[in-house]
This record gives sequence, C-alpha cells and structure tokens, in this order.
Amino acid sequence: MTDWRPEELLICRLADALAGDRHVAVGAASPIPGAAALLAQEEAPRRMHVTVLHSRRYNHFTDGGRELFDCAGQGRIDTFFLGGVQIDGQANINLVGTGDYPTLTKRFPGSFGSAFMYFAVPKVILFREEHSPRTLVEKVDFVSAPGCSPEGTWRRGGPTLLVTSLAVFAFDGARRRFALESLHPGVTAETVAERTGFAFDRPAEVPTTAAPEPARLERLRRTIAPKVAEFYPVFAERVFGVTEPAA
Amino acid sequence: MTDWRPEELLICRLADALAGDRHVAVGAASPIPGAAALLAQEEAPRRMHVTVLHSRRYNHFTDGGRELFDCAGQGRIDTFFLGGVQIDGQANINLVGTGDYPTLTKRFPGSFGSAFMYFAVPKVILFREEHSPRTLVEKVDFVSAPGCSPEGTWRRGGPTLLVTSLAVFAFDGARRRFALESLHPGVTAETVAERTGFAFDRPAEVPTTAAPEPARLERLRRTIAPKVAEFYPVFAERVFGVTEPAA
Amino acid sequence: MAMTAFAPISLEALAEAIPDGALLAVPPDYGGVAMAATVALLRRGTGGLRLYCLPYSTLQADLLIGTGAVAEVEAAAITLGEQGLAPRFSAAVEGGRLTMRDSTCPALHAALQAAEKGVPFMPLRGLLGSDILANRPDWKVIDNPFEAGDPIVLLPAVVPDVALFHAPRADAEGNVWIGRRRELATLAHAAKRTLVTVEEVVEGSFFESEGSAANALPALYVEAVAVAPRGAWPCACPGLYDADPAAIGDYAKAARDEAGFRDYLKRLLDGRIAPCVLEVEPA
Amino acid sequence: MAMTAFAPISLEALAEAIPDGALLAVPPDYGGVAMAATVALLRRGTGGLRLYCLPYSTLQADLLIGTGAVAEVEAAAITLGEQGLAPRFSAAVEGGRLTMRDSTCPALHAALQAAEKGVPFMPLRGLLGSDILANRPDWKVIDNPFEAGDPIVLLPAVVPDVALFHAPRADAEGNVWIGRRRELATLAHAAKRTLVTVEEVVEGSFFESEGSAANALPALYVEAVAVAPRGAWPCACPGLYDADPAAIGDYAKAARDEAGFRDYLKRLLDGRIAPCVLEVEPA
Repeated sequence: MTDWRPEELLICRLADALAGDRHVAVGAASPIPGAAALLAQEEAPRRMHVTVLHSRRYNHFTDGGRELFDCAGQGRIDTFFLGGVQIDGQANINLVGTGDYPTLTKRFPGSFGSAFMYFAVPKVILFREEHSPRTLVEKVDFVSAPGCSPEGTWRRGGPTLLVTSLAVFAFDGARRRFALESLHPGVTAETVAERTGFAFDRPAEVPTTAAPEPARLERLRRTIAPKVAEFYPVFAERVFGVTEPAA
Repeated sequence: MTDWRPEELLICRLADALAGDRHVAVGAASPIPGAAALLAQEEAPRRMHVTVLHSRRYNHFTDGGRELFDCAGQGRIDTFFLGGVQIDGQANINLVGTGDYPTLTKRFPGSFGSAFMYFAVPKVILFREEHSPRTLVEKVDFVSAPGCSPEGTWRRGGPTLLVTSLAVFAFDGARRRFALESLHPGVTAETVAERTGFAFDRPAEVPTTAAPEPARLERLRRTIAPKVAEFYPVFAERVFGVTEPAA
Repeated sequence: MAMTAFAPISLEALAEAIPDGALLAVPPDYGGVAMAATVALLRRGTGGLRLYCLPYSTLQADLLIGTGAVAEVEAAAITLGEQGLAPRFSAAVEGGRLTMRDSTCPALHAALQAAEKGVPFMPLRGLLGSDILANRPDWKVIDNPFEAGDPIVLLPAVVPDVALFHAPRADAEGNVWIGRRRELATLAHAAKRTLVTVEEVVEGSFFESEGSAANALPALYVEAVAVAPRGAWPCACPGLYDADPAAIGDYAKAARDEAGFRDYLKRLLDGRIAPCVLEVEPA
Repeated sequence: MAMTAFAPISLEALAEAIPDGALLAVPPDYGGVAMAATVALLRRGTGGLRLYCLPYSTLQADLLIGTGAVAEVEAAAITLGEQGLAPRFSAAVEGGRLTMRDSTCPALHAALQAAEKGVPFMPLRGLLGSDILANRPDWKVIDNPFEAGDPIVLLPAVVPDVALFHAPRADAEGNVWIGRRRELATLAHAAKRTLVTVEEVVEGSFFESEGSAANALPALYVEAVAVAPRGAWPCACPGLYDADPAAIGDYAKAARDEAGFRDYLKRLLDGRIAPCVLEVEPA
C-alpha cells in the first residue's frame, strides 16, 4: 500500500523532467502535466515561466491564439507535452483517428498544434495515461506529427520521454527507438511488454520509477493542488480533495 | 482679393477628390490632407472612416505601427496621400535625397511607407505645396516608389492627382504622363510651365480650380478647424485662428 | 452632419447577412463563439457552408455539421473538449458526408495573417513528414530561397467571406471590445466582412482612454453588430462568463445519435434550450 | 518558494547589458523611446551599433549617430519630424561615415514578424521597381509559387540582439504595460533580449483583470527593467506625456553643426539637459 496516488507519481516524474527549463507550456486538457509544471516552477532555483493554456491565471499570453506557436517558433518554450490517440515506436503521433484516412473508422478531434510544436520545441514529452496495444502501436494510422525527420529538416528537438500509467520510456532520436527507462512501482517489465504494441529496448535491469518523497508530496498537496484547482477543479478535487482554488 | 486662404482652397480641392471613399488615411506631417479628409467625412452621405496617423483622436488603429500597412494591404484604404522631395513626370517619388545614392548631395529622411502604399492603395494623391523645378523634376535621383509598374506587377492603383500650391494635375497611368487639370485662381499656365521640371499635357483651355463656396468655408472653419487643432495646433491657429481643439 | 453614427441590427438580420456557401471563419470556444447567431442562422436555414476554424471549434461546428449545413471544414480539431468527442462531426467524417481539411493550429493562424497583410502566402516551419501536409495539395513545399537544402511549407492566404464572433461589448461608434483575444482582430482583418454579436452596446468610445483602446477592434473592420445577451452561451464569453459544461454535456449526450441530435435541434430552434430556460431532459 | 519574483535593475546596469556592435532595435518617437537609457549608454561609451528602427527614428538615432557610436542604420527614415531634418544623420550619410540600409515601414515590421513567427522570411507586396529594392542585395524577388508570372519580394527574418524601449509602467511580476503600441510586442518577440525602461513599477499584476491584461507584454519576453521617470523625454510616452517640441527644437538647432552637437552632447552627458533641468543656451 502506498501513501501516494498514481497521479502524484506521474506529476513528480514529469516535474523532474522539467528541471532547468526556463519556460514550460502545457496545452489544453492536461491536468497532470499542468500540475507537474507548477511543481517544477515551485522547486526551480531560478525564475521559471509556466504557461497553462487552459488557465486564466497561468496564461499570460496577450497576442491571441497564435502566441503559443510564435513563442515556440522563437525558441522560448523549452518543454511541451503531447499525447496521441496512437503513438508508435518511431514516436510518430496520431490525433486524427484510426482506419484509412480520410473517412477513417473512428474519427478523433484532430492534430491541434502538434505538427508544428513537435518540431519547434526542444523537449517534447509524450504523455498518455492509457498504456495498451491500442494506444502504443507499431505504426500510427495517420501521422499528425512525425517523431523523427530526415537530415536537413528544420527541427529544434522532438520527443525525449514517453510517460504512461505503467512506465517511462526514453526516446533515442538517432536510433529512432524507445528504451524502457523505468517501471512504476508494482509494474513488471512483462506487463509493459504485453501492453506495448511497438518494439523497444529493454535493459537487463529496469529501475523502478522513484516514489514521491514525503516533503515533495506535502508541497504538491499544499501549494500546487490549490493552484491546479483554478483550471482543473474536477481533477483537483478527485486527486487532492481540494475544492478551493488558491487565492 | 479673395475671402479664403490658399490652404482652404487646397483643402476643399483635396476633399472633392475623396468623395465616395469609405476610408481615407493620412500620414504624418500632413495638416492640409488631414483637414481635407475630415471635411470629406463631414460631407459624406454615408459613413466614412478617416485615419489621421498623427492624431490620437482620429487614429483608431490598435495593432501597432504595422496596421496602416496591413489595412492598405487588405484593400481597406481607398485614398492615401504621398509627397516627395522630388516628383517626376512619370509620378516617381523620391523621399531619400538628391545626388548620387548612397552618399547623396543632400540626404532627406527616407521613404517611410511609400514603397508599399503607392502599390496597395487604389488612389494615391500626390501633394506638395512647393511647385518649383527643384521639386517637380524630369527624373528623380532616387525612386522611393515608382509611379508606374510593368504588366504583371501586383498593383491596386497608384497616382491619380498631383496637387500643388499652383495647380492640379491628373495622372494618366497608361500614358505615364501628367496633364494639367486646373490652375488655382490667379495662376497662369505659363507660370506653371516655367516652374515645372517635367513635360506634361496642357489642354488649350485650362479651367480654374473652383474657389470654395461660402457654406463650405463656414463648415471648414466652424466644424473642421477645431478638429484639426487637436493634431496640428500650430497649423490650425495660423490658418483658421483656432486655438481650442474640439471638445 | 458627419455620418459616423452606428446602429446595431437584429440577430435575424445578422443571420441573413451570411450567404449559403460562405467561407465562414469562427473562433475557438475560448475566443467568443457567436452561438445565438448560429441558432439564428439555423432558424433561417442555411447550407453549403465552408467553416474555417481558428484554430478549432466545439459545439458550434458540431451543431452546424449535424444539420447538414456544412460542406467542408478546415480546422486543427473539432471536439467537445472535456465533454468528449464531437459526435456529429465524427459521424459525418466517418460517413463520408463531410470534407475535412485537416490542418494544424499555427497554419490556420498564419493563412489568415497572410490575408491580413495582403500577401499571397506565408511560410511555416514544421509539418514536413506529416500526413496533414501529405493531404493538402493546396500547400506547397519550396526550398528556402535564403538557404539551399532547407525545405519549408508555404500556405496560401485565406480570405474568409465572413468572420463571425461574439464579444463582450461594442461602443457607441461600433468599436468592438475584444480584450486580449487578438485572434479576433486577425480574423476581422483577414475577412471580407465581419459580423459580431455583443452582450451590450455601451455609451461613449473605447478610444477615450488608452487603457480601453488597447482592448478594441476598430469599427472600420466591422460590417454589423447585433446585441445578443449571453450570446456565446453555452461557450464562454472571455472576461464575462465561463463555458457551461453541464449544457455542453447535455448536447454531447443528446447528439450521440442522429435521432437524439434531431430532437435536440428541434428544441433548440423552438427556443426551449436557451441560457435562461435550460431544459434538461430526464436521464 | 517559487522563484517568480522580479527586481528592476539600475539604468547603468541596463546600459551595460547592451554590448558594443549589437543589432539594437528601437521604436519610433510615438512608441516609447528609451531616451534616458540612451543617455546612460552614451555615458558608458559604446560603438559599432547597428540600429534597426521600427520603422523610423528621430532624436535617439540622430544623437547616437552624432557621437559616432553607430556603424549602420536600417530604417524607413531618420528625421526630427516637425523640427526638421535629422542633422547628424544627414551629415554622416553625406560624409560617407554611415551605412544606411534604406527600407520602407512595412518591410521593417514584416522582417521582425518573420522572427516573431520563427520563419526564415516573409513576403511583401510593393517595392518592385524602387531603388530601395535595387539597393538591398539581402532581399530576394521570387515568382509567387501559387501564381506564375507574379513577382514578389521576400525579406529575410531579422532577429535583433537587443530591443530597447520605454513604457509607462511594469507590474510587480515584471510584465510591461505597452497599451496599443503592439509593435513593442513584436519587437520583444523578435529580439533575443529585451531591455525596458519604465516610468514606475506598480503593485499587483496587470493580469488581475482582462482589461489591463490586454495592455501587457508578458514578463516572459523581458530580460530586465529599469525605472526611469520621464525616461522617454523629450520624446513622448504613449498615454502619459507628449513629446516636447521645444526641447527637440533646441537639439535641432544645436546639432546643425559638429561643434554645436559636441557642446550639446557634453551638456547632456553632464546632466545639464534633462526633463526637469532643461538648460536653454542663449541664441
């Protein structure tokens, strides 16, 4: 029995990945990345900017909907989060649907800004809680944004990590391949292998994702949770039991 | 002896040229065109927008210094005014200086937005009070903006009129040539010919520029002058004796 | 007398001003969606619309698509956000009844900025190797003329026939308060005609102080304004009211299938679904 | 504790942060010229500056050029406006001591917008057949890839090393009030580093209300802020004070020749020419 919730583990792991960033941006419908960014900001030794698009308080853009993309184009966003209906072994992501384009079998909303952000932001963290052969596939049905690009293509960065409810993978852009980096407490490598539709590198010994330290959990629950309640009230109440946003 | 000032004649003549416009824009340091635009607005049978860049009250742009040019690029400005250190017989204008570029003999400020506005705005009125062989030349020393363009060049319009302290010329884009349209009261065609450095068409009978009607002068002095006093106080006082801007 | 006066028109007249087949540009849910005007448009009856979403749409697009009024959509996404997938959109695409021109947010912004600046195209980074690009024959990849061996995408300018959005207020001169929703300025700059609904028309001019002037879209860009209190409901009106997730949830539930959608639509057009008289069907 | 605090620096430290040889981008006289910072820069001593004027400059450029601190200017004009020609600029060009990259207003805006969007170039209409274009080997004319036989100019993106301007106020988080002077936002977005002087630093955050948020440049784009009351004088501070034509006229008169300029400069650097202690030499 643990004294932390799975969401808290994910938030802490994602926050670790943001250390040293000057500006982290989080898109819509991302409570866990949003909380991670605010936690990393709280723990940063120097000033760190956090933009949570879905928030009024943590969104200081004043140049309209294009500013996120312009800001990334300028190289002012160090880390961004992307997800996917499907993510494949080459880190291609699909937000459009499954089946044959254009009619598809199942149509999803669409690519949003991924086809640009994946190129413009140095570190992109892929985050998808559902870890199944349906979401982590060998090859996506539609490339909303490619994980890798040929030489000569303008690209500042790309995928660095894939974080799911079961494990953390690191992406090696040169080899175009994921490697299992850590297993969340209680998860076996066999479970991950079964539930992953793409091939990946697997070290002999896979470490366990570090459990959140008590002081950090305290910080998350006391200081960050009320902030998250401003923009994701339902999430904040469910995970942290917080009903009042920070003043 | 006339009961109007030369500036009032020019304002009324320029206002006539704006009839039917939906939006007239006036650049910096242009009190006479500015007054003409406001007079035309006052007399328009339908809503007419006037943008006087130099004014706070008659400038409703909110997208920064680029908005004048974007607005023209969209085709939303019907008439704009340009001047020139030199204007030549093909309606080329020079705002950069005289002599050989780049060191020049006499350097003037620069081209401002002319190299774009001359192409983007359907009607451009050239306005230069000084009418002399020094200002109206056969060929400009530097083309800040060309009066004519070859076939296939994107161009919405160009020069239509040249108004000076002596006369009004109409420009024929197809023939690339000015024609004397009217002489201000008291000015002879010979004087204009002497003081014009470029060749132009001259009808056998040159009409006289219409003197302002009394009712119109009244309107200009009572209603428009106080508006002009907001953005060109020195001009308004000198020409109209108005010292208090409109409330 | 100077003709600078401005008079709002009715919601019905505003809906009349949107022709069938128009390329209709609309903002996202956070930007002020003209929902009351959309209902007026549906009441009038419309068809063949081509929606241009800056950069995505929620309820507005799904509703218009569900009625069959939309021939084509260009967007980065159509979604009901936390209320789930946009059901009529998904069904129309899967049924082959809707041409979806998949795009990406910055491309939708940039193509309007090209129109705003009066240039025929804008370059955009990224996109190379995506199936978005592969399915957009109207976009071009060129070699960057300033650096050999550097491919880059060019997007043609998009000039919407009509831009339609909702804003908190207009002033007595017809200037529209858009606040920091600057994409609405680009929308209006780019479109041939801009139609706006507002919560209210206030006295005076936003240009009386610099602090309020910075919030204004000048009347110059606005063809007509209609007053529609709670006119963005159940979407948000930036700075005034948030979205109404329960009302959007009601739609999401009803629109799961064609019959439920038809029933919802009838009630909506009958005025039985509205900000102040929200009917909730028993579950 | 979260490190979101912000502390203004001194005017001297701000001037130190502008390296010799920098591509320094500045706004026009109506946009908030950092005159106090310019004086601090001249006191420190600087050289080799490349000025990028958005889109023109008045006193600031003429002063910097007069001291010999400027190697190159890119602008649509350098002028003292109603106070006449910019005398040190004209003399430097005529004497072959200054490289003037003549441009036109929308080109200066567009090249920064390219940098703002992270694209390598922007197209611009017009310019064809002008001697501006003929003297800009760094610009390219291509055939519009979307329509054969339609030549169009491409401008390479310009990324200034430093953007420097003056604004009415900053808030406690370091956000800067720019009002409707949106070119300042583009300037800051495009530049590698942005240095700002303000009249004052106020309590709270501009983001506490949407109405004031629309006036703000987010702290994200601002490297440092220094407080300089009347810091734009004798140019205008938009929304707070107008330009001081008499003071600019004094400069215009003094700077007619080199000796007069040197004398003016000495008095300026000695603090004898300043907003509150304006010395007027007997004619």
